[in-house]
Amino acid sequence: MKNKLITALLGGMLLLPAAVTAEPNQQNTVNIQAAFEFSSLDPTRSGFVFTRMQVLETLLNVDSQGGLLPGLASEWSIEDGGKLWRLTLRDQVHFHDASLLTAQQVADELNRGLNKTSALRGLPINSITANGDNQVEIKLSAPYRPLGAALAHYSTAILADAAYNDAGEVTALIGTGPFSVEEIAVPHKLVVERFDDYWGQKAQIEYASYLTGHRAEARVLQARSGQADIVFGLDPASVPMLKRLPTLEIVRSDLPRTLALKLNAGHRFIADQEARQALSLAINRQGIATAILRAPDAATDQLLPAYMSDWYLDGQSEAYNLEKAAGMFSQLGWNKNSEGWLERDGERFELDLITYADRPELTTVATAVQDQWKQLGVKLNVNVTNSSAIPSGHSDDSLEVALIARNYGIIADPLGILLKDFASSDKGGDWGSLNWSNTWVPETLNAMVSENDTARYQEQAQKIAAALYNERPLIPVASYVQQTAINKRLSGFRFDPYERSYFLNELSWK
Amino acid sequence: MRLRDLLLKRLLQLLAVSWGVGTLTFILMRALPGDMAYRIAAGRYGMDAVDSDAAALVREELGLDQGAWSTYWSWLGDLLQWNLGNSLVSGQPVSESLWHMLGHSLLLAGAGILLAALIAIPLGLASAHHGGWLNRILLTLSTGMRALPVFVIGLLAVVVFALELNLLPVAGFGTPAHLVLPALTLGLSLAAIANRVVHTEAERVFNAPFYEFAQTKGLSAWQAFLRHGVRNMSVPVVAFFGVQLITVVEGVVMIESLFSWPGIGHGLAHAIFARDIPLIQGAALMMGILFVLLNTLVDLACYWLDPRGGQLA
Amino acid sequence: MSLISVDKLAVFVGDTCLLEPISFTLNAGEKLTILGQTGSGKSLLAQAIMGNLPKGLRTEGEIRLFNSPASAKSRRELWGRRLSMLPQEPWNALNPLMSAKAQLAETYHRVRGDAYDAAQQNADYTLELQGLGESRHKRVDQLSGGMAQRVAIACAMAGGAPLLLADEPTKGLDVNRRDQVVEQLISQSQTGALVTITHDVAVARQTGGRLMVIKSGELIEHGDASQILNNPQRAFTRELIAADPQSWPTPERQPRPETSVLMETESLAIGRGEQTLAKDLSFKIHRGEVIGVVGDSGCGKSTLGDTLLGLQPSYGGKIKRHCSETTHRWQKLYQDPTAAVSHAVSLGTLLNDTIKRHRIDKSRVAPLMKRLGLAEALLERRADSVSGGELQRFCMLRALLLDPVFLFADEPTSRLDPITAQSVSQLLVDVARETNCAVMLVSHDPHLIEKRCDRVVRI
Amino acid sequence: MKLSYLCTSQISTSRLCGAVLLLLLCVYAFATPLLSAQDAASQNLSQILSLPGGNSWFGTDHFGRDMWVRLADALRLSLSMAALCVLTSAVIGVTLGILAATGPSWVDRTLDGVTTLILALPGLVLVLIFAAIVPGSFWMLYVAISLIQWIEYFRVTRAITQRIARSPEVQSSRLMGFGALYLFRRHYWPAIAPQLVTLASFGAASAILMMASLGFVYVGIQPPLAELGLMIVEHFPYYSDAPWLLAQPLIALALVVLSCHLLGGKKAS
Repeated sequence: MKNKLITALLGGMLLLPAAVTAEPNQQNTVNIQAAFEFSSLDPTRSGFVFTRMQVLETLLNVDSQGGLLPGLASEWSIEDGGKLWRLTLRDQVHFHDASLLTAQQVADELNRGLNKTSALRGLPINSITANGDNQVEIKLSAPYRPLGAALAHYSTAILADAAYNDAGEVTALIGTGPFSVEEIAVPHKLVVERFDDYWGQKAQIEYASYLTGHRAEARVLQARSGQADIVFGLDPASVPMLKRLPTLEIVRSDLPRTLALKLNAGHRFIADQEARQALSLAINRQGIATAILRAPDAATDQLLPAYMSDWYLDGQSEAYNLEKAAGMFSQLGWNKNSEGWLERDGERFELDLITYADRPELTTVATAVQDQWKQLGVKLNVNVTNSSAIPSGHSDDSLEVALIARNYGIIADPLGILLKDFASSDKGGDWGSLNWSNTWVPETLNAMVSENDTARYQEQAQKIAAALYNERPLIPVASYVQQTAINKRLSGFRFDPYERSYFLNELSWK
Repeated sequence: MRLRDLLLKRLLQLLAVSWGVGTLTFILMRALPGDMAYRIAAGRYGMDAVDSDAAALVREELGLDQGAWSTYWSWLGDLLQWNLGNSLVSGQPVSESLWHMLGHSLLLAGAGILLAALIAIPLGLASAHHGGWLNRILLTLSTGMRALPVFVIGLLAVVVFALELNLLPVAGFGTPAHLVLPALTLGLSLAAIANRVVHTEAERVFNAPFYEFAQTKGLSAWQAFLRHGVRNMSVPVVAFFGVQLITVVEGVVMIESLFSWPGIGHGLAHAIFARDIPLIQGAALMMGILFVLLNTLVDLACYWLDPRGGQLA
Repeated sequence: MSLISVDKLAVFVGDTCLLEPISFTLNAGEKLTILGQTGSGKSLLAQAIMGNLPKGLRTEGEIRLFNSPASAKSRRELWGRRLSMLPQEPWNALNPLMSAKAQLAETYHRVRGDAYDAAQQNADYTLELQGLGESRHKRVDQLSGGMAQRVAIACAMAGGAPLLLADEPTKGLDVNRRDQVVEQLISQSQTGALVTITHDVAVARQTGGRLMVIKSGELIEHGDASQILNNPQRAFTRELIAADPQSWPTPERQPRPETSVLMETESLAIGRGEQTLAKDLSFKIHRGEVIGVVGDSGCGKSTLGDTLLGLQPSYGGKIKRHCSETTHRWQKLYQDPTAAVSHAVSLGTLLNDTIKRHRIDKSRVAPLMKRLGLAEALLERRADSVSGGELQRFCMLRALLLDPVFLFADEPTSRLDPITAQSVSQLLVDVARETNCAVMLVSHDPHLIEKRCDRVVRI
Repeated sequence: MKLSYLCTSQISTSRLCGAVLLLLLCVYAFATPLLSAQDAASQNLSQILSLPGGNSWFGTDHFGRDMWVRLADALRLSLSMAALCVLTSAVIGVTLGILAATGPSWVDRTLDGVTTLILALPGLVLVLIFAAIVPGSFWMLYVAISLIQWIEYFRVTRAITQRIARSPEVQSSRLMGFGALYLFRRHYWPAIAPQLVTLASFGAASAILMMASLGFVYVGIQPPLAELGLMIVEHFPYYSDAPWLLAQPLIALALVVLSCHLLGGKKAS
């Protein structure tokens, strides 16, 4: 080990002259801008940036449909009725410090994650052990279907031993990806360099840099001026303007992320499912999608996207219908008062909505919903605050309505997320239902974890989708459309709907 | 003797400010709504990834259940050893991040002030000397410029120099070119006021009896300006810059936010949203200390320029 | 050879004439004094000759300097070297941030062309000669008015200019200082020519040479100084001369009837801030007595008043008041009446305030106003639109309505023109005697004190 | 320091211009809701970014809201905030300033200490923290801005009062037996009042700017409230599609601040 390090160092020194001539500059670097800061080097906290920039890799990968693909593990098998996962590691995988990937190392790394906020935390795991040089075994106390997706999550990415200090803190990012760290300045800036000993498809570009751009309008300007080559999270409002520029290509990608209103179903105004349905009917989704999101087909009243077909009700949708909604409310005893607000027993229909400003669409969509509900007679007070107010309001029941953008592909199989959102406690889930009286859905979700029959799994999923659609614990507004600007000097850009990787190693200069 | 009194007074002020600012921010931050653990978790794990689990983990790790008093006392004790604690979000020592930010902020502020001086002094002198149309044009321009908030000046500068002319980067940091627009924005907004101050002071000196006497006793116009004009003008101008320091700092907060400049203002605004209390306290403290120190520097400059001590702020 | 020749020189602003045409010629060794009241256009003459009139003013007529016609540009080159002007108020004319020596040495170095070291030595020498050797490193704020004037004169003369214009060189100076300055000017002008512009008859008398009297920009009288001063031909000149305290009629000294003691001090010490200004002051004040207070400027004359009135603590010793009158019967008159009265409302309102506050009989106002020569219409105006003399008399009116037993008058006439000063000070003394009020009169002018007071306290 | 930063000859005319401009803006801001039945928040998603003219004089924004009404709303908010802040901070500042200058020395020292403390933190930062405490609260912003602005009135009042308190006119009135109220009415207030107009004008301008700055960093204002700074940010993405949309709040902000500055005349510091 030590010898290898010395050889690597010597080799590095020999290569030094070449490295000096190739400093990162505007010509040889792909500049990436996105909204997200990384607050730490620890992958369990900020791993999303490091896997996207392809410094770190996970054991398994995910295809665009959510199916599992080999990653650092070339094969995997599920034995013992789903209670034992056996992963076989790829041969000859080098870390950036030239050391080799071993099974023991992977087991250690996964075990570390169990005590931190990795995707493995809280799963029914008994033990994670190395079996020989290239096998890792994970023993479960109960079958857990989404474990594979968890192993594809950024928080389970594999770091070299040398990345940790004695206290178990991450001090350097030494991974296995096609890029190694050239410069890192927490929380804004990460510059990576091509790693020539990569086991898979080697990169063509020399350098890539990641820079946090907090303000949406600043990111748009960066794209416009050509200062950034790839800009994620464009403000929909500026997309038409950017599209007219000859230097840019705007890529529209659908994400398994949905803009939805999280409702407190325990609130006396909206405890009736008719009330929630009426509120849903009063939202002009087409208008919002066209005028605000600038993507007419983004309008949806289903929580999960159509390509997650197990969870999508085909052909089911209900059009904007204000009169029907008003009729439903008058059935429930709500009538308009002289000021035009709905009133029942002398009480005005007034709700507080919280949302957060980090995603530019949320504020504007909230503003639009506010006005559309006003036409129905519902007074909605919009409060733009920090995203943490949502789980916090969930836990103390103070939340009434929240506008969220939920990613159902954080772990590639949506089951894991749905479990969290609808079945993590009696109340529901931080980013899912709140005080929803339905008990059948959480029970079924829990049962599906160990369901091995695909047809039955599908059938249950459809039933759950129908329940979500009819009872509206959340009111979906639109699916989230990711707009990305790419400078035309690059080719080979591909977008990962699960936002796990930027596929930088597939990019090339034109 | 006078100088020592002055420095002693400033030192006392420094101590009072350190304690006061720290305590004030502490109280204010305790008064902020929402559960602190959730906010910190949002800062740590990303805005969409925060949930009750993460918040519980944060609460346990940081001991947020402690009472306000014990947190306050331990903070005060640490402060005495110049230990500002660790950032709740990144876990890094606050003083380290502060130094990093401070460097960027000072660079921006220094460049802005330098630019303001380069613009304001020649213009102010020229308008005082020439008067007439030049003065009126500058007066109009300055008044117009002062009516624009600093972020609007920044936006306009971006539109013109970065978007339309494509000369300079829009935002970011790292190369000298990145510094130009933020510094220009700060410089312009400062110069809009400063050139009038220079103008007024120059006019005062040009019309002063001693300035006339310097010439009637035989000095040439240039000699009179260099030997009797410059120093007398600079006293109030330097004092004015002292008063304007607060504007500089406020401008820096807005400009850093607009241009993604990783300075102390940007850091502070960000820390407020993330509820990173040690960082907020550290940044506020640093600003307070910086403000007192810079004021002391201005005092010293005035003292050196004007030994009468009449102009000390 | 004539150093300066002025022919029908006049100054205009637009079409308004500020200085009527004036002509004179001055040869080497000659002295000319121009005498007139403040605001009579005298200073414009000096500026017109120098060529540094304020913007917007223009001249007519001809100025010849050293036998050649003077243009704006040519005159600038003469400044300091051939032609120099001693400014009014030297404490404003010296650079506030530079030491006396530096300002003088720079003139030697840059104007006369001395080498740097020689200029330093010359400056030391000159200052030593002027008795300023120890003050050479002081700035103007650390110098007294007289010292500043001597430095300014030295600077103005340093370039060796034969023609010197002195504009009000003694304004604001004590009598002793005034004499010193005039002497210095005379000695400097032995070889050249001196034009002195002043409102002070005493300065004109002391300077000698030729004299021109100006009234409102118009030349009244012209001739030999001693001749005009001893035998003025015009009424205005006579008034000017008569208004000089030195020429005031000496009052008949009647033995004052013995009155009771109002107040006495025992080895009183006075001071301001950390500085004790005077010690061991022991005197008695009787009712109805007029006491003069004299002393050099800054010796604590005003402080004495404030201490006696209880506005300021004493620094030792005792003050005994031998009467139990309320505090508002102990009053003060100020040097600058405009600073002592609110400008916000009319004088009538201020008067009514006083009447209401102390329930004064309104019928007393009219006779007292008449006695003080104040017109009824004056009360409708505000403090900033009446003259200094009127305002000072209004202040006297307010004070006298309160039936004062003691009135401390701190240079009450020094800001007034001489003719007004004479009448106001006479009025003050007369009215005080009539109402049996003790007056302490402060002045820097020993003649004024001599002509007005029963007794003198010297600090 | 007594400095006049503007040409003395232009003061009266420029002040008049400022007053007229401010009056016009006030009339527009406060009369529009009376004259128009339109609601500043009502949207029309099928008619966004329409050009000025016809139905809406200033066009519509990205939600199809009428800009004429919306701009009036935003101006009304800014002007009301400015007026409230000016009034509060002036009353507090002048009262405390006179107390500090004429009262016992411990009052002066205490107040001096308090101001030094508050001044050590840039005002904007303090407002930022305050605004974060209760997001979207008009009153919190008002408290925060007033908390910072009273200091200016305090310092100017204290300086003027201290100078006047030492002056012969006050000494003379005291000798004549007048009390504190009289001194305030006849001496302190007449000296402070003219400065107050200047301070109030600049204070109003800075309150408006501060509010716009908060809008710019997304703090303190909640939808659908119209606020100038927030409008500038919201409209910026459309600057090449609908430049008039960005120009409107920008010009309105500049005009209102300019009118305050002109009204303030010369600034004494």
